[in-house]
Amino acid sequence: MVDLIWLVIALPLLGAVGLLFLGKRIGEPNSGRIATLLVIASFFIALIAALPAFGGDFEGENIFLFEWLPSLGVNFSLLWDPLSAMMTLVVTGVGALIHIYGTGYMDGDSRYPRFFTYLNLFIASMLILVLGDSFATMFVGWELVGLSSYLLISFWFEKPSAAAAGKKAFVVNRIGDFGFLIALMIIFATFGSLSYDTVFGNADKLQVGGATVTAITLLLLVGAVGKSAQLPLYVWLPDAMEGPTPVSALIHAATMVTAGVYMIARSASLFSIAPVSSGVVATVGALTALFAAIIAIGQRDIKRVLAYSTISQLGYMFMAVGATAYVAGVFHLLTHAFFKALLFLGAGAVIHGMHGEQDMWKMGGLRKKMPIAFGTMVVAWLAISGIPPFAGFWSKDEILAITYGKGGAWVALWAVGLVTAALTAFYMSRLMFLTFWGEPRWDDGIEPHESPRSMTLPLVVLAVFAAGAGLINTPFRPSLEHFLEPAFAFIKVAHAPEGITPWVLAGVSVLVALGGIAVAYRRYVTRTLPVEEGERWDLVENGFGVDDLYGRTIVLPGKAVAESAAFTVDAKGVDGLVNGVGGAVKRLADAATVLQTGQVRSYGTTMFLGAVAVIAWLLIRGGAF
Amino acid sequence: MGNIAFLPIGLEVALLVGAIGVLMVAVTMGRSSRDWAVVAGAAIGVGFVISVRQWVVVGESGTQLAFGTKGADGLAVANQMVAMDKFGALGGMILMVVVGLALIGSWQMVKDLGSRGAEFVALILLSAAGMHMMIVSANLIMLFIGLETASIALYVIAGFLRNRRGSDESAMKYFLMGSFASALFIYGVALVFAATGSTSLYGSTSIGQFLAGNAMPNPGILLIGIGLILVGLAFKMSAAPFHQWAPDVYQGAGTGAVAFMSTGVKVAAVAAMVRVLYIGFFQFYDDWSMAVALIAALSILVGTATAIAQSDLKRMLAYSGVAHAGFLLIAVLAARVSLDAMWFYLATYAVSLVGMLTVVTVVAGASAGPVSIESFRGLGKRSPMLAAAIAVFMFSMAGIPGTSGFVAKLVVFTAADLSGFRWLVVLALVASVAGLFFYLRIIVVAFFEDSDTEETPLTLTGPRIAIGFAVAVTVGLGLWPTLLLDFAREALPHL
Amino acid sequence: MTMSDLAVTAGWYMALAALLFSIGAIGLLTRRNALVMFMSIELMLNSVNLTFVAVGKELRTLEGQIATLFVMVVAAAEVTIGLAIIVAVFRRRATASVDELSEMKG
Amino acid sequence: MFPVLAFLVGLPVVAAIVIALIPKSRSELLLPVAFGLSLLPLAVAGYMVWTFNTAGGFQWVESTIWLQQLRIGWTVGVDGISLFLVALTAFLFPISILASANISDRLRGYLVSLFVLETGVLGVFIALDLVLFFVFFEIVLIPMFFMIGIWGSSNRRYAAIKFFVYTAFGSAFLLVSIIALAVNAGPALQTISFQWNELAQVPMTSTLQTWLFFGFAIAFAIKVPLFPLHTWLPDAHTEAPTAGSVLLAGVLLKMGTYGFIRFNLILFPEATVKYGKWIALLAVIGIVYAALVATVQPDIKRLVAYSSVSHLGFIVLGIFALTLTSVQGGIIQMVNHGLSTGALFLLIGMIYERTHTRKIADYGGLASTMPIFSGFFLFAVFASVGLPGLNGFIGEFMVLIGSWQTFPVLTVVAASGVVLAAVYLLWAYERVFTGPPGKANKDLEDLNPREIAILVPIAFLIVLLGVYPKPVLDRMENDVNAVISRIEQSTSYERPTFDLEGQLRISVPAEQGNNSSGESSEGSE
Repeated sequence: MVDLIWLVIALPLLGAVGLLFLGKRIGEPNSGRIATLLVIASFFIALIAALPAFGGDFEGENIFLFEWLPSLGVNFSLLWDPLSAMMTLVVTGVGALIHIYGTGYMDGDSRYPRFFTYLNLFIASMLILVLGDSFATMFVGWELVGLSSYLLISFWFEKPSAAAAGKKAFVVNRIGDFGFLIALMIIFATFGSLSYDTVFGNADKLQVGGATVTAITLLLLVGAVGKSAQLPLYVWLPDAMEGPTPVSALIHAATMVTAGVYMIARSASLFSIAPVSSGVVATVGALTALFAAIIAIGQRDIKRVLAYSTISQLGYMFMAVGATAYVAGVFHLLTHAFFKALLFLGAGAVIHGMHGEQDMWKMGGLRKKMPIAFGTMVVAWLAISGIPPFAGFWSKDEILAITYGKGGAWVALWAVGLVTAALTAFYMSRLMFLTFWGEPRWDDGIEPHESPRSMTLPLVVLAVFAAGAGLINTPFRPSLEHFLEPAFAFIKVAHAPEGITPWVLAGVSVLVALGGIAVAYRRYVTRTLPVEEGERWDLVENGFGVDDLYGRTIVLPGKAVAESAAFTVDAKGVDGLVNGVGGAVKRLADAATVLQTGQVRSYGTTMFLGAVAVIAWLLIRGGAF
Repeated sequence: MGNIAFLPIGLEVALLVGAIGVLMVAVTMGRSSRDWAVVAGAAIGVGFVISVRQWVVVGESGTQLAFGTKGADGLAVANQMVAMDKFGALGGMILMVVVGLALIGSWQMVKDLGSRGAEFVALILLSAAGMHMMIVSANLIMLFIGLETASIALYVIAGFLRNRRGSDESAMKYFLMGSFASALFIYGVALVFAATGSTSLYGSTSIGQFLAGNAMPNPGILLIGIGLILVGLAFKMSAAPFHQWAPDVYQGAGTGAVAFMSTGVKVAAVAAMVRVLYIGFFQFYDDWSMAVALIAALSILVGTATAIAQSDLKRMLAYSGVAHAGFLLIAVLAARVSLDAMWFYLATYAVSLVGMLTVVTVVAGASAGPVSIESFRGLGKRSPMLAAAIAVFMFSMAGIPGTSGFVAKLVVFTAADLSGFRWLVVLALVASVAGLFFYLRIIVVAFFEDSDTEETPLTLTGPRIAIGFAVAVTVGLGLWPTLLLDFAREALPHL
Repeated sequence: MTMSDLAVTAGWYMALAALLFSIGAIGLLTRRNALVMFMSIELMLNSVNLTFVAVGKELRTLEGQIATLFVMVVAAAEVTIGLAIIVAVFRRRATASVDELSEMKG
Repeated sequence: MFPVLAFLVGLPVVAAIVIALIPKSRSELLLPVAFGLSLLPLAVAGYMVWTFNTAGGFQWVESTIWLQQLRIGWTVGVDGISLFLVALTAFLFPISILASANISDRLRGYLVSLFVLETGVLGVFIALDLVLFFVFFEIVLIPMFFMIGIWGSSNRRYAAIKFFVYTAFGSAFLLVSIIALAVNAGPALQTISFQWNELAQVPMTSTLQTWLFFGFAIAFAIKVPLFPLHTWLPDAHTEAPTAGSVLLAGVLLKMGTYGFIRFNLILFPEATVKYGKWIALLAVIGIVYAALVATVQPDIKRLVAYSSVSHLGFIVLGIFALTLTSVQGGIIQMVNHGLSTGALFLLIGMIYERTHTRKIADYGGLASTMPIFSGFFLFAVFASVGLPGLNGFIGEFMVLIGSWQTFPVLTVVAASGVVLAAVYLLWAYERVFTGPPGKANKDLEDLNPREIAILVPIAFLIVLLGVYPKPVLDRMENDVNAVISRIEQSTSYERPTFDLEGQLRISVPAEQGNNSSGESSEGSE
């Protein structure tokens, strides 16, 4: 089955291409169904192929597809190892659920088939990213998911804000890719190849902590920061919420944004010998986690809360991989995929049921109206808040424990993580309480209702995973760690501290989470803490004006520079010079005609002087003088 | 003075007989221009055949000198006056082609002139005879006579349209400046005679022999003489700064006359210059070559620059002719390593220019004086064939590949580079880019702009033949230059 | 036999000829009347003749004299044409001043 | 042996003659016949690509000396470097003819111009005689001059003359240099020769090499065009008719980059090594500068024109980086740029026919009124941006990865062009296609089958080359290697090795990490 793993990519790709051309003819429900079935098929193929790996000691296998760029030492081939298998399962699994959800959510949209074209394209691209066996193939997938993301964010392109958001996402990602690209240049210059085999196989020949590996890893980080919406390139992700909600769930929560984490985990061989870079990764992650969590508190739009929450959670993952706790990072990636997809889909169901209303202050008391959405979202809420035994607890706790366990400055990062955990619990609770508890605050004419089955079914499935997925890697039974072990076999990986410490740490984080929930409860449910109706924290809500800052410091000056380049330097300077030369020739010509007076005597004089000059020249040259 | 060989001067004789014949026919048989055409055509045809015959004879039995006598005391009374060599033969062929084309193309002007047309034709034939004399002369005095024969006829031709204002101005300017230049030339000859005791290019008492046999510690007089001869010939080819007559004369004279005037004289002057400088004064190559190079550079610059500012087509062509005189002077320098390059340039430029001027006669009238460039507006639509011909000629003069003009520049510049004049090549090529401004302008006017004027059909047979031939030669030699180059390689002067 | 042997006599003649030639040239360049300009040209040609004859005599060769004859013939031909042109101009414009003939320029 | 290349170049000539001979009364035949005839060179080119021997070297060589005393002649051949440029040329001409259905004024002359143009461009890519090359290089100007001048838009005269004079200015230096090269080689060859392979054997002083290198470089730099010699291009592109823009961007500019490889690299290796960085610097300045300028262009066609300048910078950078990867990338990028930018110009032409405006501000919301059109446009945009899976990526990626080793700093700056390309193209797309459709654009008709038929083959090739470039890379690999090896043999240049290899060679074990000589940090230093 491993030999057929290319089918995992080929099926959704086929779907994308087929629907691109035939989508309109196939029509509304069927195009969605076809797309969904293809992704489900991919999932099962991947599952079967991954079965041997569950037994453990699965080394991974390269599947050669075709020769591609020989001079870069790269073929188009796939790598099927535990890490990529796990990612494939997440992508296809969550992807399949979201496809199902999408068939309901997009019901009646005028470009329904096109939506599934793009979704299938995304799945295929993401699978190229995770399955490729070289940095080049990863880059291909990396860019292609950017394309899918662009297409899906600006799916409703008639809305100028959606179109602008899509462009912004692509461009900001490209800034990250710029770093990625330079990293690839150095990798190629160093190893003479971009394939994982060569690079990781020879990574041990590099000096530990040396300039080369540090440069490579830092530049890779730039790429990861762009794709995974970390500081300072996170600004595109909140705007990306302009896309349809299933897109937000799939791409901007569960899968694509975790590509940065995957990339760092995949490059563990390099990062593990670049302590400085790893420290930077963790620091970026921690700061992002905290920063985004703060901003999430101030949001009124339900999807934007989740967007910042995603950024924040990705920060945790960066912290983990920065701390060389790759398994923990990937573990959180996995659990986060479930609960965050669930949250988004739940939010989508709410929005769907509220006829497009996204302001939480215009919701309230939806518990009864949407019981399934409510019930499933509660699971996710508890999971992200870190309440045991839900999935988020196990993964987040492992990250915090390992970070703490590394000691030294890492403890500070742990503290940041802990504060973030409290904030996370608070803002998620705020979301839940504002949405589902309290008095209805919705506008007139809105009649909230439960969503169709196609939308609730995925919610339920995801809720199951959000609740239970944590169990695959508990301190008691670290199955995931065993599963992934071969992928990080030769790498020094950080482990959780032994003994009593983890228990204490877990207790602290649970307490902190409960504290956050409690504060939110008193504020938004019992109203025992002062709260004004429709509270507005402008500064926080605007994300501390970072967008504005970028606009004023980068976009506007950039535009000014471009304008002066185009309309002054180019038009007047460079081209002015060209036209100036032409004009000068013309003026010279006019000047030359002045000698042509029409007077025959002046002609004679010219001739005479010419003759004298010729003779004088000859005489001087001939040595007569 | 027994067996006078007629072959060396056969071409001159044919043209003279033709000229007289035309006049006789006009007097005796009537005014039909058709009759004159037959006679003139026959003369030119015979002239061409004689040139071919000369070529063959020279090929079989070598070059020879003719028309000289010796006194009883063995001193030369007069050295051989005419050289029969392939140089002169090829010059004759080119001249005959050019004259023929010019006459065919401007025959309308002959018709317009009515009874005076015969005189016009006769003058052209006489002038052509003088030009060929310049090419074949083996003696500077002979060269002077040829030059004057050609020039005096041209003065009349320039002023032939008596009833049109400007024609007289044209003739007067040409006459005064031409006479001045002739005086300078012949004074140069006199000084050379004073310095070397000879005016002959060949023979035991030639200039070359004298220079080879005598070291000249103080060559001042000789150098002045060379300089003046150079000036006289440069004037004829309208090289700067001896060019100022040309635009005014071209503009004032009837277009039909300009075709002959502007081309024939250039052919003759360049060929004569090569013979005089290389045969007569080769020992002073280092001196005169630099002078020629400087005149060439100045001509190219002045001609190109001034042409850009013109709005009259004939003036523009005159200035472009100045620039081409510069290129031809480079060809003269290049003749040291490659004479075929010089011939090629000369022949193709002359044919293109005649073709172009024939187009002008069709568009603006054969007897027109000033011809505004604007009169070509929209020609691409009105008369695509004519416009296409213009494009070919203009591209050729600009030196764009695919035309003979490019090959001409290529071979000349390669030879000039070989002779060590790289700076001149660079200058010439850059200037030829600037030259595009005015060559392209005509194409732009003709093709890119619309006009409401009626069609200008090309109905006349004469211009049709002339233009067609010129286009064929320009494109044909652009693609198969060997046709002429291989031929011209043998066209060396008698040594 | 070189120039320097003969310098004294021929040199004087040639100097005179040069002077004449210069006078002719300057006359040509300074006078407006076409007829006078034309006379200046004739003067220049005559100075050429003088040179030819003088040098020819000194060198004991007939070439100089023969050249002179040719120059005279040519000058005569030029006179014919030149006068005809001047007359034509005069008829049309009632002036022989070349300064009036400056319609074409630039 | 059958003279394949003479046949190839002769076909358009024959086509031009046939077109010229179609009687006026049957002028409705002009377009179909022209299209049919233009398929013939494509068939020949296809045959050549198919049968090309991947071992490399010049194939289908013909050599007939035509002007014995100067050894100028019909010496032609195709190697892996020129093969795909020939193919691209043959491919773009039928497309251009199809895209010219709206030409009604003097159609015959237009088609003849096109075929003459094809002759010239094909000739440039196969000529192995410097004069022959120059002839074709210049001949191309004539039909293009007419196409811009007669069938262009409002400011066409200015653009046509600027195009002609500017490029001819460069050619003047080219011709001087060619002559000087031949004259210099004269004594060694004992004849004047313009044969490329003979001239390549003759050594020359480094002073002369420098002069000639720059003489050639000026001509090619104008053609490419390199900053700051680029300003003719936006004008020419903007004013030219659609087919003119397509061919200008698609193949004409490539004559410059091709010339760099074929002549500068081969004939002046020493100067290439010495001064290549300056050319590369100009290329990189051009990448960033043109991208910036493109960003704020109000005219969509001008925007794409500047994007050409930017993209061509990558090609030149790759060429002068002198690594196998970068030069290969440069060559394949020539083909790619021809396809993707050609597609963009075709698309702009199609919309221009409907709206008669090129102003971005006049558009808006086209994606809802013209979905197929906007789909193709977005496709072309992403091909141009260098999205993987589409052809633009392969070239850019190889150029960047390969050039780092030679010019680390320049390459980093160049890589920012990748970001900027996304900015200006997507911003333009946003303004033209998204948002609510304006009144003027409400009733536009989407693409008709003919237009789709024009675009589909290009789109197909864009994907094919993007996914599976190997056949192309294989065919050029040996010849590119040969070029670089030649430079290595005749100069002190050595192609960069990989740091790790170097490290292994001087055998510094990884454990002795603190030995700083074992750690070379940045690229090729």
